[in-house]
Amino acid sequence: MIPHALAILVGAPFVAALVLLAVPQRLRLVTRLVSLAAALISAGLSGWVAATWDIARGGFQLDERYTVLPSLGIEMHLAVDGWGAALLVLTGLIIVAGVLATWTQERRDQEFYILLLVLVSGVFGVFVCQDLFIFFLFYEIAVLPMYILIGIWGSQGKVEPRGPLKFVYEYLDVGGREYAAMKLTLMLLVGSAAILVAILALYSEAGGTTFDMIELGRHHFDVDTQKLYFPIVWLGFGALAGVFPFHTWSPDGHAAAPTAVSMLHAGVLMKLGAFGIMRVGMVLMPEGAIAWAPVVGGVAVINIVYGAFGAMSQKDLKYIVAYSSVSHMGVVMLGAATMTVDGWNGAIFQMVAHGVMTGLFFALVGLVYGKTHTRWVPKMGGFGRVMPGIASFFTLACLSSLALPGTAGFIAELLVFLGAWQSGHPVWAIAGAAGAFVTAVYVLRAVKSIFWGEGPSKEFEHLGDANRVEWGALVLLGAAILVFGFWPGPVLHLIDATTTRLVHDLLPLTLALNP
Amino acid sequence: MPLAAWLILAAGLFSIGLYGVASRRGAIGILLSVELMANAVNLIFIAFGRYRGDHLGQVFTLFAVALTVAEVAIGLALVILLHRVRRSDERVDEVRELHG
Amino acid sequence: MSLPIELALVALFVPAAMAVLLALVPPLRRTGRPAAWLSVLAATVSLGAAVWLFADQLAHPTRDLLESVAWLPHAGASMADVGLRIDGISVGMTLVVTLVAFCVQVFSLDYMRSEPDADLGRYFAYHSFFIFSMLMLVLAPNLLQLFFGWELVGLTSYLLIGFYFKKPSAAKAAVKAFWVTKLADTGLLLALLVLYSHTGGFEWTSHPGADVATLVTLLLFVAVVGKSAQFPLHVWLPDAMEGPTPVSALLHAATMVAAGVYLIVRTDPLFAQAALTREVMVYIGSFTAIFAAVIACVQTDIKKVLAYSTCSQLGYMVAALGAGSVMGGYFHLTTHAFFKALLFLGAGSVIHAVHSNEMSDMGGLWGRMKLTGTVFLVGSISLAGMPFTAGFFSKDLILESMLESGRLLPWLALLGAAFLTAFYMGRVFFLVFLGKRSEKAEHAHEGGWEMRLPLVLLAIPALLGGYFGAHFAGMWHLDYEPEWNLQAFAPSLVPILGFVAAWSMYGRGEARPAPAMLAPIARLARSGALDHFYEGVYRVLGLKLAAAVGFFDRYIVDGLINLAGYLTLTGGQRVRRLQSGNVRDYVFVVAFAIFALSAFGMLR
Amino acid sequence: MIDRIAFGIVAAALLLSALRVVTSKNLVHSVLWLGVTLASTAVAYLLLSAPFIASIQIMLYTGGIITLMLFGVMLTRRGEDLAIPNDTSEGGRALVLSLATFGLFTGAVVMTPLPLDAPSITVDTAELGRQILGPNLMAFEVLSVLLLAVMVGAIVIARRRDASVDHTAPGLRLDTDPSSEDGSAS
Repeated sequence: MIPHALAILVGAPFVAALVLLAVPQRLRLVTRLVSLAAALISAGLSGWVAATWDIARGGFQLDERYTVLPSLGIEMHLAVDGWGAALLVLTGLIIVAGVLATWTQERRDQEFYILLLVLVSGVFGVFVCQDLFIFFLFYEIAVLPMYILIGIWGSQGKVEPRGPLKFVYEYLDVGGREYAAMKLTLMLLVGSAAILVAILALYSEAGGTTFDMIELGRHHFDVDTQKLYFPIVWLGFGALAGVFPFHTWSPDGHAAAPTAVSMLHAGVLMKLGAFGIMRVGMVLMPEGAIAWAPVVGGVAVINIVYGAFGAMSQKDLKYIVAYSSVSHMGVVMLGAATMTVDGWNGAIFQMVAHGVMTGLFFALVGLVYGKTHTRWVPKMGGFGRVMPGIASFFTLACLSSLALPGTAGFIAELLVFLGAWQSGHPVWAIAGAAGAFVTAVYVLRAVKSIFWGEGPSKEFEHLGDANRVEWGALVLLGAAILVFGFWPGPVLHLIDATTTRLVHDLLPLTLALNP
Repeated sequence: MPLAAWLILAAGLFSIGLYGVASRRGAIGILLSVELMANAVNLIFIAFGRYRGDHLGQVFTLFAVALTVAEVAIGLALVILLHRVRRSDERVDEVRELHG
Repeated sequence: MSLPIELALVALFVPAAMAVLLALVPPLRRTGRPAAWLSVLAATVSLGAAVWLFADQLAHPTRDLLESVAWLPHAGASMADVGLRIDGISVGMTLVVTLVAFCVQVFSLDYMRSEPDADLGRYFAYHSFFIFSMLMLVLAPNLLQLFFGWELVGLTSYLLIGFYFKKPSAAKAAVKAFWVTKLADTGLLLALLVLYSHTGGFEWTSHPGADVATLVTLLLFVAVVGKSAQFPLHVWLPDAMEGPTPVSALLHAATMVAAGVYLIVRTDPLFAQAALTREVMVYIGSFTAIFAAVIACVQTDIKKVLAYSTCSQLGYMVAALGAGSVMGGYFHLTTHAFFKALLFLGAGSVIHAVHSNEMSDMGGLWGRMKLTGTVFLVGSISLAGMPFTAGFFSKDLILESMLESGRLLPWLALLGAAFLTAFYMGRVFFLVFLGKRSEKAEHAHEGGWEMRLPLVLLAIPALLGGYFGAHFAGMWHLDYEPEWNLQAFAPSLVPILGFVAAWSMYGRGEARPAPAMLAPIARLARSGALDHFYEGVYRVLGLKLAAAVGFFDRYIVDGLINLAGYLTLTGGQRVRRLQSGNVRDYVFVVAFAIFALSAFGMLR
Repeated sequence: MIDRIAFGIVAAALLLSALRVVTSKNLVHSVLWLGVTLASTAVAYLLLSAPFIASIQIMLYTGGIITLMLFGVMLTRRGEDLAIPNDTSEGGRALVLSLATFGLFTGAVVMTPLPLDAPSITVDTAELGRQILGPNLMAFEVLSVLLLAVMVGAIVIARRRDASVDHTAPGLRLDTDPSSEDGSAS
């Protein structure tokens, strides 16, 4: 038993960020080592939490309470359930890999790591915080540094003005990094505003005495209230989860963001949105969720198929991966919308699976971009000869993306589709499976045109493979994909213990509404 | 004497002050007009206090007078600063650095 | 843990461990030949375990073992296990897989000799991984694990077809194979969903009712059509010949493509409940059999002939299973694995000697490569079903069962296919081994012992495997009573006729044009109408639709978001004029506001 | 009756002098007219039985503020002549606003029932002192702090600054180094 484990887990990156403020700029190695140490402490504690979480006991464990504002019923209540534990492990993996993957970042590296660590602190906080108010606070801490991270370290792009709204594109600098940062921040903040409204509404509906989610979970909200506020929570968090049509920040944002930021953002942050929908929306307002489930599921299916086709239409490598994230977050949302054990297990597992997979993707894209200074797929070709390691890991990520058995993606999609079929929506499952096929089409096409075939052309002939530190990131994430894929049990047991109890509570409601 | 008479007198004074604030172009001119308005308000305090039959109105007025003095001091300081920075007539409608 | 389980685990995990070792230790992989020998060693151990397992199973023919551990948690319990199902059916296939895999690996030692060391290591790592994947499929106790193995062999197929990834045609073929089979595999995935929703498990022994069983089996059959290259999803198999020839022998002839047939055999309890599916299978199978056989007659690439031949033979198996003859399908699968692997390895030996796939570059090789010629002939007659070879017994059983089931048209199709099989195999043999030597064939010679040993090893079961039908049937708990009467022998005349026809046309080893009757089909085959059709679908439904979605997202969905930003900015430009910066304007606004509010308050 | 005559005289003096304050063309005249207004107000306070406030008014305003104002006026002029222009503009707009406000207030006063006669009270300045230093002590103290702050603030604002110091505020500037990481996407 480690005292204050969760507080240390959440606080370590933040403290490291403060320490970095005091480290002189020129000590580049110290900067990196401090960041890595904080990441390792948090990741290690995440692993410890997941390993010691008592599956038989279930519920919320490792309770910690710190008083903040007793008069408003706000206290820092940290505790983990199975979902939180699984997602902590994911975040730990991603941040360690993220720090390793940006080891060679040179420009204003210290500020970069400081913001990265603050952001991660927020992410950890969201997963363990059971007080709705502090939950929201952590959520914002996780979202806001992104603006500066993309605005300063992002890469530039340009979108050609076309289409019926051409004048808009001529007026705005669409595709630039400041544009991307601004769009991402604004869209997410609008979502946050909606969330805040819903949170305050729930708070006052429940008597205005506590923000504790566990307490609020015991309160039965009026059905009409639930039906009113569930869609607000859905769309509010949905903006971050990439729910159609509020996903458009994601391609531009991910394309403009630097490697580690893309990894964290697509790998973990988008999950915060889905996690929020499930935790705040579906658990606190089950009847509202059941009533809205057909809409949520339908939109999720659109996400899957639409995102896959969107990815297929892209020629910029980062855009391909970003659209594939939109598609895969659709799988998460589809799982959530099924409101079944398998669907929810699948949704959370897909968060982990997609997090690791997309983290690997963005790390690889960053490596390729760092070497070639292009993300334009038609310019590439035959890279398998000069960077076989990167090619292998890219293929692995692709296989997880198309849900090949043996990778984490398969388990997740299988469970989600099983849930969809069981929930009485076979069409969702069929469309989802079709989306998985389209994914197979575009990822393999990407592998073929980047790594296979003749080439590489003269300008890329001298390129090399990943260096030693970067290998660390790749192996970490690649191994996670395979381990979760071949032996999902340990992680899935954590998730399942929480899901089972929640769905068990849900069952009478489902029966009452759909006899 | 009805209270209404005092109040209407104060209203007149206030309106004249408002006219001055709205029409004067110089900063000091506006400041003078503001003084008129403040004076009208003080008059109302005193009048109400008188008709209530206690000293509260006078207490209020005392505080209000002190505040007005403070306001004048700051206002004049600003006018002098403005004069020094711009080296020109302190016409307030020429000072529009804050326009959108 | 009992002995059979241990043996199966050895057969399964020794190659897996070798694959992991080669994958994780790049320096070892890059040594090339040592890595190759390690892989062969693993295959040998695996084969040894499989032989022992097979012998043990023969001694206890009724044994049916199931050993599994919880795998996928669901509501505190396990919704799916992983484990080993050891009965006659899986043990027989295990032996086939490990034997052919062993032969192919040994053959590859010489055949791939000229590859760079790093590539050689990669090649053998894939091979080791293939044995593991295929045995995962074969030994699976439930459909979910079977699907697991099914997809993994698909992956190895993709990787091995694309082994020469620098060659654009190979890269294209690999991707095409993966796309087509993955499309079909969606059927298997959906079958899993349906089965689980109705029975709460992934067992093929369940009884979900006739309708559900029909739906499940139809979906399963879609996957089979893809994997076992049945019409109309057979298009990937000929292209898959871009891979190294030993790979074609192992994956695209003997084992992986037969996985579809194995799936039907394995899930026969489900198929037995679905009459409709079986009817569909009969017609698809028999059509594929004759259709592919016709195309095989006009191919000039030796591997393409064999590839279409594989389609055709798989059609036989599917048709037999559709007619309800599990024995016929499975028996033919077994014998086909041996003689087709033999034929491919023989072709590999020839290609290795002349450095070309085209039959016009061969010819007259009999004098130079007597061993290869002999075993190729053995394979050919066995494939053609000449009496008393392995192929004869299995093919005869299929024809017989088809006739017994009373389906005359499919029977005729299969009979015609049998004739064509003999014809095109005769054509290949005569063109390659007889007649005038081409320039490239002048310096042809046999390969090393690594190439010759597997040929001999495979020739034995290809010739004699048919006599063990009764043993197999006993192991598989299936009826097998070959009837040695005139009616049974009648169809055996057909291949003889086929050979005679081939002799009459190609007997002197001259590449004459195909018979006029086949000309339109030849044109059709060469034009690749089906390929063009799929390509068109891909272009329209894939690329065009994707481009439309991309445009829609970039300029409409995102356009509306940007429009919001645009309106805010331009609106702000207009509204900001209100902020004149003039103090007195503000005074007016404030005063009017106070005035309005007071007036409102008073009048209310 | 005396009351009414006195009120009439005070009211006339107040309004007329106030009008001159806002209409006079010479700033110095305006200031002086303001002095008259303030003095008249003091008389009004006397009529309202508030002699202490009246005296405060005379001392602070007519003495203090007017002096302050004149200093302000003189300090911002070169001071050759005393005819400092004090022009007006947009008088129409201001007039409408002012009349409307007057109408509004008058309406409010008319519509509200108000006492017609003042109660008779004794003038007790000592009581006023007790009120200020008793129940309103807190406000008194806060006010003294405010006055201190104003004093400091006025000095700081009007103080002559050192011209060499650059007062442009250093805002957050995003580093937009053009040489770095240009996306090749177009």
